[in-house]
Amino acid sequence: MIPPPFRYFRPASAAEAALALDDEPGAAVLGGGQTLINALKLDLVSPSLLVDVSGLDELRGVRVTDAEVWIGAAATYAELAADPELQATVPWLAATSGRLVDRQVRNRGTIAGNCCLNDPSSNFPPLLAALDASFDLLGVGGSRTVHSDDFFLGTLITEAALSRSVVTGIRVPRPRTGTHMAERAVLVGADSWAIARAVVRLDVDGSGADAVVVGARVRLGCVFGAPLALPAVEAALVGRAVTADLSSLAAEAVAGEDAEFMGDIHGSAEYRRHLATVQVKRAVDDVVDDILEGADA
Amino acid sequence: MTDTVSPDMANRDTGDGTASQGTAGNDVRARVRAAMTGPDVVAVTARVDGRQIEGQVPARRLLVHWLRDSGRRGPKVGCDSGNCGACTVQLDGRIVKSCMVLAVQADGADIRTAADLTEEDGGLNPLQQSFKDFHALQCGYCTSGMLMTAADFLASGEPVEEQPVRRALKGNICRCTGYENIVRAVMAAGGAAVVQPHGRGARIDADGTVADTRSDVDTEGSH
Amino acid sequence: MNLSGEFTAAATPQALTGLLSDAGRLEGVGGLSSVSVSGADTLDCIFSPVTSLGRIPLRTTITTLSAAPDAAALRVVGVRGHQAVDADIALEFAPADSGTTVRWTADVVVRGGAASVGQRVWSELASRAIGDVLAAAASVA
Amino acid sequence: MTQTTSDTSTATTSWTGQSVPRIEDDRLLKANGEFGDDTPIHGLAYVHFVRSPYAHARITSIDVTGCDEIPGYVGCLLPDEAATLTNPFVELQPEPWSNEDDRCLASGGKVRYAGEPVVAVAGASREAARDAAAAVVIEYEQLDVLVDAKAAVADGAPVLHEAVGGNVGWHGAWDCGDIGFALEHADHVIEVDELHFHRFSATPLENSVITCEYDAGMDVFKFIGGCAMPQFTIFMIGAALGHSAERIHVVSKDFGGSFGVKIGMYVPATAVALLARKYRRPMRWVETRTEHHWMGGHANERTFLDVRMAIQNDGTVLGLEYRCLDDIGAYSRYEPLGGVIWSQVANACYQIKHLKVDYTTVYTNKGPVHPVRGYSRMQHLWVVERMMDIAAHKLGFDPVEFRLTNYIQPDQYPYTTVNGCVYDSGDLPQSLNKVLDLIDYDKMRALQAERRGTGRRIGIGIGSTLDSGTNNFGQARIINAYLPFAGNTEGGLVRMGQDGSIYAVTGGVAFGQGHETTSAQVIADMLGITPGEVFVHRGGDSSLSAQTGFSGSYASQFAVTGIGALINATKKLVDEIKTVGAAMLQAPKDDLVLEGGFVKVASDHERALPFAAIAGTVFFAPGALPDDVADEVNLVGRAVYRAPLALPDVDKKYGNLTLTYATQVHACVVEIDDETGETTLLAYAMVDDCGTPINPMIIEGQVQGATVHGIGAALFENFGYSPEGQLLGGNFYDYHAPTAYDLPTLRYGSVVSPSPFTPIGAKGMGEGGGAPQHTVCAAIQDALGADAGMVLDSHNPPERVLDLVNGQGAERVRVLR
Repeated sequence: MIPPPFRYFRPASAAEAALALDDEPGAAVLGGGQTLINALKLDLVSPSLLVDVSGLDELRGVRVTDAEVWIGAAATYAELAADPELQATVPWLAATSGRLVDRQVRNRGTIAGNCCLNDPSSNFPPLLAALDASFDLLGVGGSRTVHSDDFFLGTLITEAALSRSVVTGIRVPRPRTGTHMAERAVLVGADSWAIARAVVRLDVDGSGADAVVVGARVRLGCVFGAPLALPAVEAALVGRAVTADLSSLAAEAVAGEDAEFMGDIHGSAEYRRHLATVQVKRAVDDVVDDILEGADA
Repeated sequence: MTDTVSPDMANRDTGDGTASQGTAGNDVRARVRAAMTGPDVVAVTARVDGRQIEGQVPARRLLVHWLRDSGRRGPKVGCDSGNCGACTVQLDGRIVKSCMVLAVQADGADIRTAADLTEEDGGLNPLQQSFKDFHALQCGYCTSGMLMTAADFLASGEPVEEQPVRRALKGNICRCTGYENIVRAVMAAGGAAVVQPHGRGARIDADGTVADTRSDVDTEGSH
Repeated sequence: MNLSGEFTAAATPQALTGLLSDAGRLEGVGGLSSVSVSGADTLDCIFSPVTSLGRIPLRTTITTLSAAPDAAALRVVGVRGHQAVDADIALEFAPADSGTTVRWTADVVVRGGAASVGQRVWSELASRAIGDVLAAAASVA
Repeated sequence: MTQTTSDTSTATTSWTGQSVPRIEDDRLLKANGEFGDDTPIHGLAYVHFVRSPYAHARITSIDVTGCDEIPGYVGCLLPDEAATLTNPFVELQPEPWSNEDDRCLASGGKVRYAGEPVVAVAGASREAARDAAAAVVIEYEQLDVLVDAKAAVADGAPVLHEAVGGNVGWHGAWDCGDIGFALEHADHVIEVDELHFHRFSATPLENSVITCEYDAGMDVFKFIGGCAMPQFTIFMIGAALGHSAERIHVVSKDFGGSFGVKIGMYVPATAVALLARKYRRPMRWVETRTEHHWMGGHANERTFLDVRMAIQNDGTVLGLEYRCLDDIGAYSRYEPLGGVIWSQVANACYQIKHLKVDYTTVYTNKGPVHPVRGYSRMQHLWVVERMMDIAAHKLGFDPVEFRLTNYIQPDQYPYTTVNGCVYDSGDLPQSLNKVLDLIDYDKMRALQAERRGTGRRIGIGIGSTLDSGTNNFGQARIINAYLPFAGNTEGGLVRMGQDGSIYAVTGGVAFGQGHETTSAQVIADMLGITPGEVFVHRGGDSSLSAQTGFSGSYASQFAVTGIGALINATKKLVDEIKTVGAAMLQAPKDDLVLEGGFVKVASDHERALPFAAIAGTVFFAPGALPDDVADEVNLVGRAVYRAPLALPDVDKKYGNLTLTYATQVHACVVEIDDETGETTLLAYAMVDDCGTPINPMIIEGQVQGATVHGIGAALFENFGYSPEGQLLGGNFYDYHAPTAYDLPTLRYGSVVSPSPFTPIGAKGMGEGGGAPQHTVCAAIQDALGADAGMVLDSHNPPERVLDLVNGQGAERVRVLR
């Protein structure tokens, strides 16, 4: 319960934070702290310096342009859940934000913190990966924007940590008309962490029964390498008419994916493999239902 | 996808896209060095339950411990992992788990703990009274955190119905009550109709005076 | 948990096994610090794998159980408070075009509080940490 | 509502039986309670234990030199030092099992479970203690690890306690009736190879906190912090330290839950005491959640083997037999008492005539078990309930009728069980009917039929259970004939202060059960005042002459023993008040009544004295009283309540082991997702019968709390271990304590069958007998049906339920006839 010793630095800007990370090799970024401080209390990690970016206004807020939605790295789940612009443009992100963990954690936990951690059971990485999101990184060498496929590098590791950069914001391309998404998870308890998670995004042309899948993004959480892309499933879906049997196609294609599952006290690897298929199938069903009911994203 | 440098980001951050240049950079590095090599003591000043409190703490001191060391018994520690919510306090108007906040992060903040919930005359506020009326506490260890969360929920304007209440309380673990009476107490405090405690009879106030309401004892319920 | 990996090093197998008694060279390996030779077959060091939550400094003892031109076996014990990690690592060296192909397998056990809270993540983390440090070490051989 | 049956003539109102809001609530609601880590102590140092990451290992070296570098380091205690300064803790089992060497730090140069404390380190601050502990270097030589009870008793298994000679910690056999004959001649026999009652605990929200001050001048250790069984704790610590019991002072204030678990706190408390004495500084250990899960005490994990039940064509269950291995983890502590405690409820709720049980206590490299809510009885009750349920399904009996047929019937009480226990009262059929109404049984059966084949199947479960209360400690002699225990008592003290105010204290140490309120209700009735006018001592204090050897809060007894002691003590005080009143009012003593804070002459209420006048005279004007009155009266009533329990026949393992038997019948409706195994509770109801209620609201609250503990255990909570002996439920991430959002509305009803054996007809209650485990398992089975998977484990997370949907366990259940 008592953290190991570390020092604390409160930068006045993201640039200062980047400098601090560069200056002190053992430094780690403190965002909302809703995982990091627990890891410290459990004596799992021992950074020499915490660089606290949680108070930086420049890392907050949601800004919408024609092309994309920019989300401040330190925007809290509660802020995102309540953000009308986010609800209007990327409703799935707002909805997920509103059911994350609990009331207190939503007031403090940040979207970039969730992503930078990249715990396989984290909510946002598969969702953002399915949305083709990119991450604005600021290091001493300058700022750059990294696509989610290049940002999430494995369990508890991201490009931000490797390059000793601060994430300043997340860019989500505005979903096109005809984008539909669904997320399915099996949770340890209600609003608790997941033991299986699948996110499915289908971009369709046409509507209702005439809809055809023109793009697909299928991502798994709770798996090695999460958020894990399932290209075979995506390939099985693209070009198909939107019909009720789409989910069976997807489920069959999951078997061809090279996914490695982890086991823990809440479920074995084999069980999680089974659940992944079920969750993909159900998420596809959700999307198909959504399309066939004519509801647009 | 190729990594791209974003002029937008660069402009917002440093004006020149690089953070390490110039005297400003040296100043930051000097401050980092100072943080690393100076004594591990940071000053914290916060308003706690309406009073200014000042302290000197090591960087790693958790807010919950700082508040407790400052004499506040409301926030409690029940887990190591941010699950139990016994340490819930209000930090600048928002409830947080004070075991997942560093004391130094609360510098300059306005904090309210459960000790601040009572009426000005020291009596129970309506939510506290409802907890008492509905037997929503047993050992009392989770109670301060529960009250902070319940108060936040009731102030939010969300519908006072069973499922929203249960969801709101999700971040607070109670190992005694099974939550049923807590849910009822919160709903009752929010004006919803709920089942009365089994055999509800009299009421005793803390000072020992008794409001005898035994006329409305629910004799149906007990057999 | 049983982990495995493979990488190619520029050095010869002899140079690679020679590292196990060369504290000076290992001191230059990312993730290793305070390296000292504490016995005929034993090295002590601080091994600090990096995660997005910060480094995990482990007080580590590396014992060489066997070292031959084509293979080596190491026993690694890392301790951090009431957490501990044990790894039995087997290395196989095969000549490659530009040096040596190193294949490793490791039987890793995480103990203490971390065994519970980290059960979902350790195998991937440990796999990466072992692969990275071996490759980094090989690069200084 | 049942009115008070208090036999005093002084009661003018009846607070007993009313749902009086709790007196203790105000301070807790205002954050003015004083829990373990709240007590301010000057000069306090903090203790941090260095714990073993290995489950079984020999300690080869300990180096504490690094601690000296840590600012604020105070000092440490090493295992060798603890071995020199303490005796091994007293063991309850006979030889050779008593040769176990259990001390406050790893004993005999070994560690036997992951998380076992090896070195105790003290620092001037929490941080200093933590940092110094981190600087300790311990080297280990690993030994083979046992995490399975069956493996532990196999030939060639590594041995945890060499001095014991094997991994069996105790063994006992019961053979009541003639199960062999019954199995041979019954119309039907069901056989199950193996059932498993899993490992979990009550995990109170406040972890253990122990503060110890050592007064060198008086040679007194004072312990502050929740202690559920104070005199037992003094007994264990006193014997370990070789210290006089009267120089060990145990104080509990507000107490954030125990549920039995904290009975084991004497182990770390001994280490804290040694540090306090060594460094002449008050020491506090604040247990972390992880530490609590490692060593705070697990419930008995039990594997039932070769279980057979004999049943007649008409549905009559004749009896059953089983062998079991009770996995107590690395140290016996309060065990092997579980080896006899289960037999308090030998019959469960049924009229069975034959029971054969072969019970073996087994050591493994897991955290030690401590008594946990439902202690040892819920395991036996669960296996009986599972077998009843499996039999009903397999033989095609209607689940409700089958239970009604076999229940002990209301007119059969007092009912003597196969092993001589006497069930005092109950009305199980009425309880069952009531609980079925609460879940809308017929409607739910219709829903079940409607959902069949949809992939979201419905199941309805019934669980019937007992909460035996007020132990006969004579049963310990069934474990070890030489133990000096018999019967049970509790103490109570009620006194009047100088101004006429009333104070009361008992040996019971409340951790949420509302003892202050229920005590005040009963005392108020006897003294003719209001409960709010009775100041009931918070927690417990061993210096207050209110404790007996069995004092404390465990084994569902306060409503009988604690209240009984207070009634007896209040009677004495009432008598003294009347003695003084008679002298002062010049009236016959038996013409006096106590009413509204006055002693009054019954025949002439104008002749009255306020309590303040009585007290003032006794305190300050004894010379104004007749000599014989002044010599006798001190306005302190101190009494014990003795439970009327005789020694059991140790050889035959026969006799009455507990005084009261509260019953609970639960019912629930589950929905199972056929593809994922996720199980959702759609409805849940409980009907309890704990005799005459003192405070129905508090009873309802206890039932609700026990219900959620059981639901948690049935669906979420699990202390699983890895093959290397690492606990995989070491925190609330991995050990999912249910939240409000995981649960359905709980519907409650009650039946009142007063106990004929207790002072006011009340029964101990609150443990709940594991009813939800029985109920949820039965509901899952009901959803699966008779020709599918069989629920043979008490823990049913989604993966297991999915396996059950796919037929798991079916092959382990056979209808032999």
